[in-house]
Amino acid sequence: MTSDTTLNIDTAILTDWINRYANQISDNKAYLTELDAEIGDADHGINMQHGFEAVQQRLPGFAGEPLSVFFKNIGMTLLSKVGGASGPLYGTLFLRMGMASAGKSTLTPIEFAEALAVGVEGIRQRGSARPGDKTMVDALTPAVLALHHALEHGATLCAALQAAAAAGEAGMKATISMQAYKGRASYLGPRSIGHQDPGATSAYLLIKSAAETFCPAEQATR
Amino acid sequence: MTSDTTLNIDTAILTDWINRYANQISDNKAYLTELDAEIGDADHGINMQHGFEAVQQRLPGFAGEPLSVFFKNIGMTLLSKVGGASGPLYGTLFLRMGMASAGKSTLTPIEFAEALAVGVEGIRQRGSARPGDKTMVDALTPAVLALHHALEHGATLCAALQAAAAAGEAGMKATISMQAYKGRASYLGPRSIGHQDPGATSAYLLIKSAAETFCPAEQATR
Amino acid sequence: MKKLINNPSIVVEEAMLGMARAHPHLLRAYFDPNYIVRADAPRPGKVGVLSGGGSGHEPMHGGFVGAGMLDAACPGRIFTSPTPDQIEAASHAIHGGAGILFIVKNYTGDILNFDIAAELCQASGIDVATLLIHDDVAVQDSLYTAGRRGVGVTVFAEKICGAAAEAGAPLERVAAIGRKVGQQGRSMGMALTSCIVPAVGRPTFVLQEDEMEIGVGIHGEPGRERVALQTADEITDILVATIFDDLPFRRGSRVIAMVNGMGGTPLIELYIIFRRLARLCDDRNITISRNLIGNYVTSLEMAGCSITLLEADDELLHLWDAPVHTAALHW
Amino acid sequence: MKKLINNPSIVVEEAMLGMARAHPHLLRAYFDPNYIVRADAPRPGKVGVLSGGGSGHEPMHGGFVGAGMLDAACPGRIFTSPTPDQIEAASHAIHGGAGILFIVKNYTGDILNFDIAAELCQASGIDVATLLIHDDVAVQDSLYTAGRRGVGVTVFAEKICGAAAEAGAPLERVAAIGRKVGQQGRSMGMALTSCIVPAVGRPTFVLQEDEMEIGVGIHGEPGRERVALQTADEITDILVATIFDDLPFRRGSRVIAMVNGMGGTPLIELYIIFRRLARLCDDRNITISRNLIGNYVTSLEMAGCSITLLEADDELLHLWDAPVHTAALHW
Ligand SMILES: Nc1ncnc2c1ncn2[C@@H]1O[C@H](COP(=O)(O)OP(=O)(O)O)[C@@H](O)[C@H]1O
Ligand SMILES: Nc1ncnc2c1ncn2[C@@H]1O[C@H](COP(=O)(O)OP(=O)(O)O)[C@@H](O)[C@H]1O
Ligand SMILES: [Mg+2]
Ligand SMILES: [Mg+2]
Ligand SMILES: [Mg+2]
Ligand SMILES: [Mg+2]
Repeated sequence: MTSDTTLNIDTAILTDWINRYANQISDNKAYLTELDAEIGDADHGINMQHGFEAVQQRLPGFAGEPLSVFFKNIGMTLLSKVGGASGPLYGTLFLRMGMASAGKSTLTPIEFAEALAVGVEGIRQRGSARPGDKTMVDALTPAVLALHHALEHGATLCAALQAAAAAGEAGMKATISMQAYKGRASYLGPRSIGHQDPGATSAYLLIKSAAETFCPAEQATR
Repeated sequence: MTSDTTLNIDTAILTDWINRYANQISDNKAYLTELDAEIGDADHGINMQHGFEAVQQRLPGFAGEPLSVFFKNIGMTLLSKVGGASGPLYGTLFLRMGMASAGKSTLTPIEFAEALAVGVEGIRQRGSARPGDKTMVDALTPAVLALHHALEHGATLCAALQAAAAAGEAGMKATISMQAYKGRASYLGPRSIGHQDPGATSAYLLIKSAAETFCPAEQATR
Repeated sequence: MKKLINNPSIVVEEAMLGMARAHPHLLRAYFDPNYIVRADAPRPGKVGVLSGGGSGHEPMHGGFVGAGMLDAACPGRIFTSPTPDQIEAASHAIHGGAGILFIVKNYTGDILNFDIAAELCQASGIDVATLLIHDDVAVQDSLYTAGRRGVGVTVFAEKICGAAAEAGAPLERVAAIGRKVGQQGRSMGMALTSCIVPAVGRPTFVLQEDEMEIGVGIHGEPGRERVALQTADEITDILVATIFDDLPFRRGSRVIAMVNGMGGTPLIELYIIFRRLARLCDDRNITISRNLIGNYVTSLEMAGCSITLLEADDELLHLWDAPVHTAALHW
Repeated sequence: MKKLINNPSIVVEEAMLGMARAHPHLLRAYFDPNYIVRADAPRPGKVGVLSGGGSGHEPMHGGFVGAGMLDAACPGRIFTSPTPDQIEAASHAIHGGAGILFIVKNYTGDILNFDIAAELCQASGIDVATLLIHDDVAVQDSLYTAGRRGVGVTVFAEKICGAAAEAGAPLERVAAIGRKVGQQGRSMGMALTSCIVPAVGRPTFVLQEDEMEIGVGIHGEPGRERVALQTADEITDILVATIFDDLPFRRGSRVIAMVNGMGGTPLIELYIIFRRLARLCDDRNITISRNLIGNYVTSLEMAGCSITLLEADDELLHLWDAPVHTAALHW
């Protein structure tokens, strides 16, 4: 595998990504809500669907904009439409990706990975959750690390995102056996053990949808 | 059959009657309440049990009294313990039986039948229900008529009360097909049809328990 | 049966003890016979206003005892009217020499027990007038039946008669104002679920997930008809249409409106109902001058609601606005 | 799902319309972004008191908007914290130049959204202080967790801070009084049944006929443990023991007590609970100086209750007694 360092990631393909993710959120709305019913308040799917439906409606209008505006618009939409814990957290992810893309209209794969890492770091700061606290951070942190690692070792963006998705999925599954120390699930104490974190699940879907977007159709089978 | 016109009905045997009835109310508490749930407010068995439990506790103290006091004490106990529609109605029955027994310490069968008729007339006055309105009156009226008719034709009190119970039972069953025009069931309008009236049921039991009390054990099989 | 109780047979007494502890400045509770009187009873020279009925409708009636509303409440067992001795004892406790108004909901049991109590009171020299409330338009009215149930208008009558008595009106006047309230008020209710009488332990009736009862009373009795579950707006339309047609409420009139929860209905839903009710009144050019939204005349944990409208003139609005200091109504 | 609603996705907006129609003298409702402000906002020179959170807890918070309590409430979707733009818009609508106190229940979502709103307000020159309420003793507290949920004490904080602001206290003082309330108040709740989030349509958890959840919050989340159903007295003992031990409440102290219904619990049951609570306080020589008994911080139609105790000194009692004119609290 060789890195496609010359790939230009623009708002068109990013729009595809977000659209694909929005569809997956919609498809998994009941599932995410069910996970949240077990250790939370049964609204994560509803919250995310509400926000990404609004994003999806506005996306065509964001497409021409510089990347900083594109990401910021997504972030602001999530901030004002999602509510709950996930709204400000996913909102921050995209707001920070926008800051990290200042002055650019396209990103290279490495720049994209870096923007994503900055966004995830934003989530960690906002929510002050550490890995192991049973949150979305447990899916995002290994995903971002795997993405960087693969790109640094010359993988294509497609392959690197597939590795990231695999790491995110493993992180998501690892939340099952964790006790929650942050978010609503923490109120359950030890009773939170044995349930998969809803936010980690929606976070894994975000990486997975990126992999599907950036991989040629025949590769996007995982 | 020859009439036992010389039988002296005293507070001892009347105490047996009321005790027997109280036990039957207790045994049928759930059944009466169930009937009341269908066309009323699910409390007839509870109300009656509450009242007759109090009567039963106090009965030993009533036994020595003149009949007017004996019946009045039962009536006042029902009045202050039953509540609902049935409390004042059954209370009135016994208060009036007490008035009809003024100055007596025993009753002949005919006098007993007359006192009962006065009591039932009291219920009709208090509640202004007419036969066919789907109330306890529909069991009591035919029972009292049958009792008189049998005694006048020379039947023993046992036989006359058995005839009265049979008439009361028929009257009770006749309430099934009636539409209620009095009491809580009347709010249901035509929906009250098809259900047996709880008060008619407790009224039938009152006559039935009298028959069982005044019949020698081997005859009391019905 | 899932209830926060200790023993079904002492639910009423334990709740009365709780009320007495919670509101010593408003009321006192007495037991065997059971009744609640306002803390400063008897008020010499004031007409006493007394109501009562089966328990399970809280805050009615005990929650309405206090200055400007009821002088006494006589709670029966759950859904069972009180007995004459309760009513008689409470009457003696509040009698200030100016007579007593009994506010009685039209149920055979209530009528009979209050009638006997009135006879007893009158025999001991207390002047008694009885105000019968029968406002439930779900019930067909006729000379040959028990007539209509008393439901939501009871709250309005207790507030307004209480204000009139507090203002010093004599018994006949307080009763006459109460009759006006009775004539000008109408209610109708519905249920999404049944309630469970504690001593019974099972729901009085069973409704499927897609069913509701229209025209229920407040004792867990079945309603006028069982129909498919509908939206809040459609339900409001059904309830209000029956009420509007009955009086009828005139265009241009002013009303006091109550959207009442049956005990298990969240407040957020009652506001959705009120929103529709307000629109329907707009359409008829009827002004909602005052309103109550919440649990006032309940049926234990039943989910459902009722709507009550009272056509109000200046006199009734003035009495409505008079101060009231009770556990459940306070202004 | 049996609810008096039209459409799960507009429950909050329709209820807000109902509130606005019902209480025009108390409040106004705004939409997109959604918020409720008191009718006479902004009050120049007065600290604004603003709260908000997910809907489904009615009357909290909209029912507490009015003179002497909240200047604004920001309702999120059912059980979902509001978004920063709602909070920012409401802040601008009530800003009278003396700054704004945000009363925030300790949930990650609420904290994050209010934090962002505070940044936005401060950027446009509005002074903001945040009061965090975390009174639920069912939750283990620790530096490494999200800490305790905010529940019943929120009502006390809103009333008391509202009174302080109404009396003209500056922002820092209103916030300090609120912190005192937070330090001295504790709550614990339990559930007999789950609630149903309208957009979900099924109960969040399922309890058998003989089970209850101890230590539940107000979002239909499961509690600390699931145990066998017990009597009202036993349940009260469990809730109160945990509360007493936590602060701890001292012998001889005075408290404001709330027995709060979760939305589907009949009032008669809450009085039974209060009766036991009063006895437990007697045993500890703790005086219940004021009380609230009813539905104040609900969880849709959940059956269950919570108990809140606030150790109150003269200052807090004085502010508690100050006049309040809102839809749900009025004296
Ligand atoms: N402090 C935090 N840091 C990171 N993620 C968090 C934090 N708190 C909660 N989350 C994530 O948010 C998810 C819940 O989101 P959601 O249900 O939409 O919000 P809420 O908990 O307010 O109902 C959790 O599953 C968890 O992954
Ligand atoms: N007006 C009446 N006259 C005679 N009997 C009546 C009348 N109204 C009701 N009843 C009887 O009372 C019975 C109901 O008694 P109960 O359930 O104890 O009282 P409530 O209806 O007050 O709950 C009915 O089944 C009926 O037989
Ligand atoms: Mg959630
Ligand atoms: Mg009955
Ligand atoms: Mg009854
Ligand atoms: Mg939430």
